[in-house]
Amino acid sequence: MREPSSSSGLFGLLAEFDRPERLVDGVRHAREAGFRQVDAYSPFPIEGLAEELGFRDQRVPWLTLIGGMFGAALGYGMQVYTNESFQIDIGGRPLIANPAFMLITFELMVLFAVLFSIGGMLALNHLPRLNHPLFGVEAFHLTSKDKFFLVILSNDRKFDREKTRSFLEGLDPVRVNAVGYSEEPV
Amino acid sequence: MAGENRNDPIAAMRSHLRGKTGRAFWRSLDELADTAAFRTFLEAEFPPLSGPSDIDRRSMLKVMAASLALAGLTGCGGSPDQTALPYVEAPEFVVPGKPKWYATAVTLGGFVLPALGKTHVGRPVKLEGNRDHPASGGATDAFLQASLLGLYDPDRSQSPRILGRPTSWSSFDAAITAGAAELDRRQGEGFRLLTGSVTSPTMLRQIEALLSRWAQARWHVLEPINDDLALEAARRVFARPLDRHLMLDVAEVVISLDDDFLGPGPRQSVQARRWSTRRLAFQERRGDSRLFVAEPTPSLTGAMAEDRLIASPSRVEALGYAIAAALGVDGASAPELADEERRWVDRAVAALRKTPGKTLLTVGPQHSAELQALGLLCNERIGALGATLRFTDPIAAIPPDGIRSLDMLAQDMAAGRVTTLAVVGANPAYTAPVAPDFRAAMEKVPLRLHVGLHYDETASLSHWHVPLAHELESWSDARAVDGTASIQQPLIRPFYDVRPLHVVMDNLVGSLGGSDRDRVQETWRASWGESFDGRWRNALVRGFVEASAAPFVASAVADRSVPPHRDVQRTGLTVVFRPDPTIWDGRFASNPWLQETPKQLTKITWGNVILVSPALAKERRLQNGDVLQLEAGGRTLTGPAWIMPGQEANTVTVTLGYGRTHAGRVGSNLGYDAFAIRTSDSAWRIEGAALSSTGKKEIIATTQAHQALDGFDFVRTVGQPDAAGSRPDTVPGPNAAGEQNSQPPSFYPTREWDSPSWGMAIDLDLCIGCNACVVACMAENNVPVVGKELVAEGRQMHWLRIDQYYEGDPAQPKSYFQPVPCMHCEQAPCEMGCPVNAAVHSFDGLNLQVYNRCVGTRTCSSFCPYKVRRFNWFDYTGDDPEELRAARNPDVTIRSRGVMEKCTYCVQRISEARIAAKIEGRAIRDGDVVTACQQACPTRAITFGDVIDPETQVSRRKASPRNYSLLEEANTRPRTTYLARIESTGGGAEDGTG
Amino acid sequence: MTHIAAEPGDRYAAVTEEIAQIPLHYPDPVAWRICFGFALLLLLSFFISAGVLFANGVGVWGNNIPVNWGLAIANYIWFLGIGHAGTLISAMLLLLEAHWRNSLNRFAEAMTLFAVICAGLYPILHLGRPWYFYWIAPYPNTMSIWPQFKSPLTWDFFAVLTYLTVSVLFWYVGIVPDLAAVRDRAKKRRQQVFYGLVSLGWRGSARHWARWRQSYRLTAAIAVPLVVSVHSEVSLLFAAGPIPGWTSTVFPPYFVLGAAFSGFAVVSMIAVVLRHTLGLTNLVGERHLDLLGKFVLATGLMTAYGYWAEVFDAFYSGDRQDIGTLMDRLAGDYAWSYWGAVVLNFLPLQLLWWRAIRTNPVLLLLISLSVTIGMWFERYMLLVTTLYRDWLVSSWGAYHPSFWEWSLFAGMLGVFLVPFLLFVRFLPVISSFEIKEAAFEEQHDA
Amino acid sequence: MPQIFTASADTRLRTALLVFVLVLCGSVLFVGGYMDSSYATLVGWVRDQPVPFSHEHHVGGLGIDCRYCHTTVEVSARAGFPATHICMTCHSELWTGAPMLAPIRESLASDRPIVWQRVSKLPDYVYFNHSIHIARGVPCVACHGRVDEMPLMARAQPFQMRFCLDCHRNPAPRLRPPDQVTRMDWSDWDNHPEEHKLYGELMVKAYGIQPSKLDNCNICHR
Repeated sequence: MREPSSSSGLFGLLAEFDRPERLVDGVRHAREAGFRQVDAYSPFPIEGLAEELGFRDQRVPWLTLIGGMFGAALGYGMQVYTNESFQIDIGGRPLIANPAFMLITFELMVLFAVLFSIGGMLALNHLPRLNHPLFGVEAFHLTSKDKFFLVILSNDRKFDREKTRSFLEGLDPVRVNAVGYSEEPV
Repeated sequence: MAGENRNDPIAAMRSHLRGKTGRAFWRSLDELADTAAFRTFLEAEFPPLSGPSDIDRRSMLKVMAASLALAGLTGCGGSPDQTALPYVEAPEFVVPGKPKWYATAVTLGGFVLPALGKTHVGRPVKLEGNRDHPASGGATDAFLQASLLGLYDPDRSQSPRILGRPTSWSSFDAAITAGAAELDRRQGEGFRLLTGSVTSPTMLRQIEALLSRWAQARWHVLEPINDDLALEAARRVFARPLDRHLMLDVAEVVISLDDDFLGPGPRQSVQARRWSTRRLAFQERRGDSRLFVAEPTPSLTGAMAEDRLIASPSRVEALGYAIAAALGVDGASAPELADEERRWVDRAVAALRKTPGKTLLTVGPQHSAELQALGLLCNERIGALGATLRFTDPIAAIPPDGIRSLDMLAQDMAAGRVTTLAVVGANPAYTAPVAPDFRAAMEKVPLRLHVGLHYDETASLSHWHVPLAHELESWSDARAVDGTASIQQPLIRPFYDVRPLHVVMDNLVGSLGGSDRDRVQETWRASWGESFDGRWRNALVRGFVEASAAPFVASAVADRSVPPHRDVQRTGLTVVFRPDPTIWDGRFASNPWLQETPKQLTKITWGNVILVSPALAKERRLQNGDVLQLEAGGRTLTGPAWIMPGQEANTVTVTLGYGRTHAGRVGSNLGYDAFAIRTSDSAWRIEGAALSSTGKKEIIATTQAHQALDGFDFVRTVGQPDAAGSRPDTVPGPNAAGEQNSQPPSFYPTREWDSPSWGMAIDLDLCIGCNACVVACMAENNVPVVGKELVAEGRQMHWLRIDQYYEGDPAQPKSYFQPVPCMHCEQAPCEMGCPVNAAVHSFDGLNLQVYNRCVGTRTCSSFCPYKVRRFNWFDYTGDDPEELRAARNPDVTIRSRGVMEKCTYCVQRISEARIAAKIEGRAIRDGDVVTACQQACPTRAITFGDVIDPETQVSRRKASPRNYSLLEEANTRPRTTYLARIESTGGGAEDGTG
Repeated sequence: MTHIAAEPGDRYAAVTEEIAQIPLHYPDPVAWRICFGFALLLLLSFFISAGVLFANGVGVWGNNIPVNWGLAIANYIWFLGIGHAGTLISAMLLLLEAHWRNSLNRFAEAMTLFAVICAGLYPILHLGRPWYFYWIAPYPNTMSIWPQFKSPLTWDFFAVLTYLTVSVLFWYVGIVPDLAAVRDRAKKRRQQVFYGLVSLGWRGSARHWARWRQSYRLTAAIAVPLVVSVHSEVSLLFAAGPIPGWTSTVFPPYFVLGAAFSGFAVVSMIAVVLRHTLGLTNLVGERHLDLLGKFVLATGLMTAYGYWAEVFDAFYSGDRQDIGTLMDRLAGDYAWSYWGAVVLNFLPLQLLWWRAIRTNPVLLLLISLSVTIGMWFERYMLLVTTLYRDWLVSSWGAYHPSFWEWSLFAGMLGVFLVPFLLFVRFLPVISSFEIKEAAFEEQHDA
Repeated sequence: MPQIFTASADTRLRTALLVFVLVLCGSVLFVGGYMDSSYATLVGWVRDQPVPFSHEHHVGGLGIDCRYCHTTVEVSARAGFPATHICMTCHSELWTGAPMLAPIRESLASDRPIVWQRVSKLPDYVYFNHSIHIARGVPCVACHGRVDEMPLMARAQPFQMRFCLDCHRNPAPRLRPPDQVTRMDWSDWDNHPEEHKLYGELMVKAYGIQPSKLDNCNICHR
């Protein structure tokens, strides 16, 4: 989901709810009302919320799988290669001793699966992101406590400052704020 | 604690599970005695801050770091590796990087131990046996191997001293010439010369010269461990003193009355070689080889005996009389015998009778002349004289007063009849008997002069001390036990400011200058005349003078009278004296290699103990290490107890050589001094001694905590020379089952080996546990010495150890030796354990340890079933003094701290042989590679070579049905295998006895 | 968590405040400083002991031939074992949707982390030439030689490395949302910047949560077999050798269960201490102690089975060497370590059959302590009783740790405590967002 | 809630991370590079010698054979440094007064060895044997380089295990007829490899050299 360019000055409109259910409803209505550039914020993951937002991204699982396969290949390949490159008789064991190689193969598979998975997650989430327009909003710090936020970005096709605000008001939020870009910490 | 209760559950459980009971084992005496050794271990290992203090304790060896520029050693390019120092003028025939061998000899008790000296650019690095020598045939012993280190001993005396203060040679020369002039006037009146036992023709020539020049002068001899009584016995029987020579290669039956002819001493290598010759023939069913021994304290000979009877010294005498009577020696009356003794005598006599002319009865040279004389008469009866027992005139010169020589000197000194005493190469202040009191008498002598290698006890009692050059850095000559003379040629120029023996001898009579070489040549020129040059060169090249062996003399019995047997009433304990098996009479006390070599039967290092019998220990509640006070003949000594299986119940054994006060930084203040209770008329045995405990404990550094075989089949035995090895009480391995060379199944692929592929076979039937191989290995492979405390902590570094096992009743067990080097397993667990490829296998079957790759995880040692790997817990070599660095073998890497090391099958010798063979464009021949241990072995128990070629010596041995591998069940496929010991004789088995 | 206010919103607030306030306004700084000072002293002892070790060589320890491994390797296994509970609790229970884990997983994982670090240090310290430890890692070098991949040590190297990395990531990814919560509560600029940085600017976007969940659960799913593999490989360090008493197929499961056992015991101890000192009694409630107690009991009984299996195997095989080793354990010089393990690991454990005792913090603490010590005895026993008497009676020996081994052990506890105390002081010790999530879901299921 | 970080903070953070990664890779590459550089291998570095002996002059110019001075190279593990007497065989006649040669004369007079600085030096745990290499036709240049072009002696090859292994694993190309081993410039041979490409392989067969064995540890380490 692309964010509006800071030149527009306005990031979007932010509706604050005090209950997760209201947020979920809000998202649903926004989607039905045809808004697409919608995002929701909550202190904890809410089952199904992302789906409401039309989130279908399966890249993280795929990355994990790729990482795992890469690690396994790396681990096994490394052991075969090194043993071939300097062939040493070790206690009469076979040069390529697959049972012995499986352990490190497994370890590296796990290692890279996790690295890819978590690395991918952070990258796809564009984290770290220290400065974000929303952080400028007075009440937004409650998103990590007990409040739930719905934002409609200014770059949404149907975005119209007044209409959208009234639409959000209609969702019975605690309040609605405009989210602007601010360069310096206030 | 684990003692019996540990095994009953086993037995019970096995009987449940296997439906058969295990046999009743006894574990080590320590466990019977509530694990005393482990407690001492505990004390030994639990000093807090063991770290730094370890360093301190090792400093005993480390302080040797005497910093001195060694003129003789700087030219060797061994100096800091960045620089190279070529010769100024390259000596002829010296090729840097290629060793040169010189034939020479070292001596023990005056007798030659023939040797080949290996030198690298003029620096001796190894002594080996001289294969050509008629007597030894290449056999060596621990003393020969270790005397190399004696050369490099940093504690050797390095300048003349007067009243203990170093002085210059010039002042000595001035004093000695003045003294000589004075003596010339007095015809040498009051001058006494005291030497050790002398066989050297040159030395004798000089002594005669001295005595003829000074008519009043007198010569005395002190050799603490001597053959005086044997000579005395010969004098009784043959009316003249004769040296006895045991023809053990001929004798098929040997009865030894407390004669340790396989034990350490000048004769060991020769007699062991002869015995092994017979044994090897017997293994091929050519004749018999039976050994009956009666002795009070275990010995190497007793350990090899087929039939060993434990008898106190007095009972040994009784047995002698009984045998004499049984053999019909006139006038010999059979004394009362216990049943056991009776049966032993019957068996022995039966055996003697079986093969007349091929039997031998030998009596320990420490026994009374009467008994030895009786022994000679017995030998006459069984036709041994001239056959299995032959005689020569005494090889060592007999001093004027013969057996009383030293006592006379002591009396004369006490009576003030001695004005000048010159002690040459002897240490009476330490080794002389306490009665008559030699030391006190010596104090009375106005001028006392000591000539020797070390500033020892006698030197400290003398006005003058004159430092001698070591045998390996000076010219001399001496005779082997068979009389064969050797010219001792120096392997290196003296690197201390010292003088050779023969120069000093002439100094005594006031003649200065001249070289020892001239003096030795003078001696031989006299006897060789014209043909001198050729024979001299030949003697130097071959290492001995051709055909110089003393001729055997026909020995006609002159006196057959048999003194009546006096049956001594035993009161209290009997003390017997024995030389120390590794430092002899103390003369090797400053030799770290020998100090760290475990005594054959006790595995004790760095000290001596009082051997007590299990029965006595039980009665007195003694444990190993309890400090005892031994009272004998009104004198006392205190030392730690050691419970000796097979020791006669009421006999305690003390060993000479320890408790020295002036033996340098290595040898001083270790153990107790047994000379302190030794008098000249009871030199070998004291009756009526008493033992009392002091309540103290002492740490004893032993390399083997547990010597009970417990019925394991580590050492296998057979009844027939060509039977498969097994113990009746253990599940026989595949080999035992008769299918030779059948390998147990394995998951791993079987590898095809090209020739050569190395392997070793060790014949337990020949190994007498003499330690020659152990010391040879240390010398060849730069094995570091770690000192008493670290040995006590189980950190000794020997690559080759000799395991000693007991089997059976602790009162009279069977004793076995098993040399254990690295097994070079084909499926080595150690290699699998190493994470960095430091332990790997080579194309020629070696199990390699790559020191420079090792990071010291020690997994290899954890996984090694044989525990033959050794770890450098500290930096053992970093601050070795210059001398000890010079003694190192340049072909072997010096191991740094933190790396594992182990037996390499002498890989440096293999490489040498391989490269030589390649350059000559031929295959490596059998015998091209001789490992250090193999070369050293006096009994040829160790064979090494290519195991692929069936024709090699080692392959032939491995083909024997007696061949088995240690811990077959571990399926490591060892390259080192053993040949089972033959327990009863083939001959005996054929006609059902024995 | 029915005792928290009925209004969900307030409930979320309460949880957040309770947890996020700890790093910002630590309840009992004095007590913390005292503990931390003590930990620093231990750490000092670590550096001194290591210094002496490096200066003189492994000889400063009591090791010898045959017992050339000692306290170092025993402790390595012990620490690594402890380090197993964290991942097991958080990963396994996460997959099992056991919400009660949320009160424990955070500090359990932290404990794992630091325990694994301690474990990882030991093998390096015990090397003869520690300055070459990196030779175990495969890297192109001028010797063109590589590590030996058939060696259990190499396996261990990779296993521990992987386990450490995975534990760190798993723990960190799990803590990020709570760091954000702390950041949002922070008032001081210093705190804001610090927590702002470490929370990576987390803002709870639904899309972020979705991806976070995917990778968090996948990691958890992979972590479980990883945990099992790691201690199995450690067990091969023994079992791969041909030494009686080691070469046994029961070792891998035996080690893994023992590891979980000791781990759960340590977690219980920490849980009891934290809930008391930080006043988290309503977050870490009786229910949690109860469940922990059950886990300790279960794994303990499995470990006990391992002891029995060992005895049975030895006699069933009837092999003299195996029976000999067993007898050395039961009645040898180090029988104290065997019986110590059996007694401490088995007898007090039986009390946990009663809920009353499981939920009694003090008793649970004591029992867990006994288990922790007992498991140390077991590691010591497995190592020493096997090595000091193996195949050849001639090479039997003895082993007694030297002062420097003990001081290093003490130091190692410092290496564990220092970072753990810092964690307790400056990071959210309990996962608040997961508790909130759980609360939300329970409310919905209801 | 006020922003904690400025918008540019993210840029700075990301740059910092990037720099960190780059430094990491960089240092790894640097260490690797250093090990191969002549700083570590000492290839081409001249060491001060008591006498500035020029192989270029003696070998290249005068055409003296290596074995004239390094006398034991064919029979011993060590090639051997020339004894002072060898120098003096000529220099007792030539340049008798040259100040450059003073140390030689001094050495002869005082009977003290000249202290040369080693150039081709292996660690003490490596046992290299010259004689077998000469016997098999491994030319001096293979390890010591074109000493006839060295005014002052310098190490020509990195004496690392890898260097030894490369040759031990594939000796054929380097082999020459043993009588040509000391020949420095044999460009006609070296420039036309195709003419003698079989020689090496034939020799390997003839001598029964098995590269598979030549990289075993005990070939060089004892």
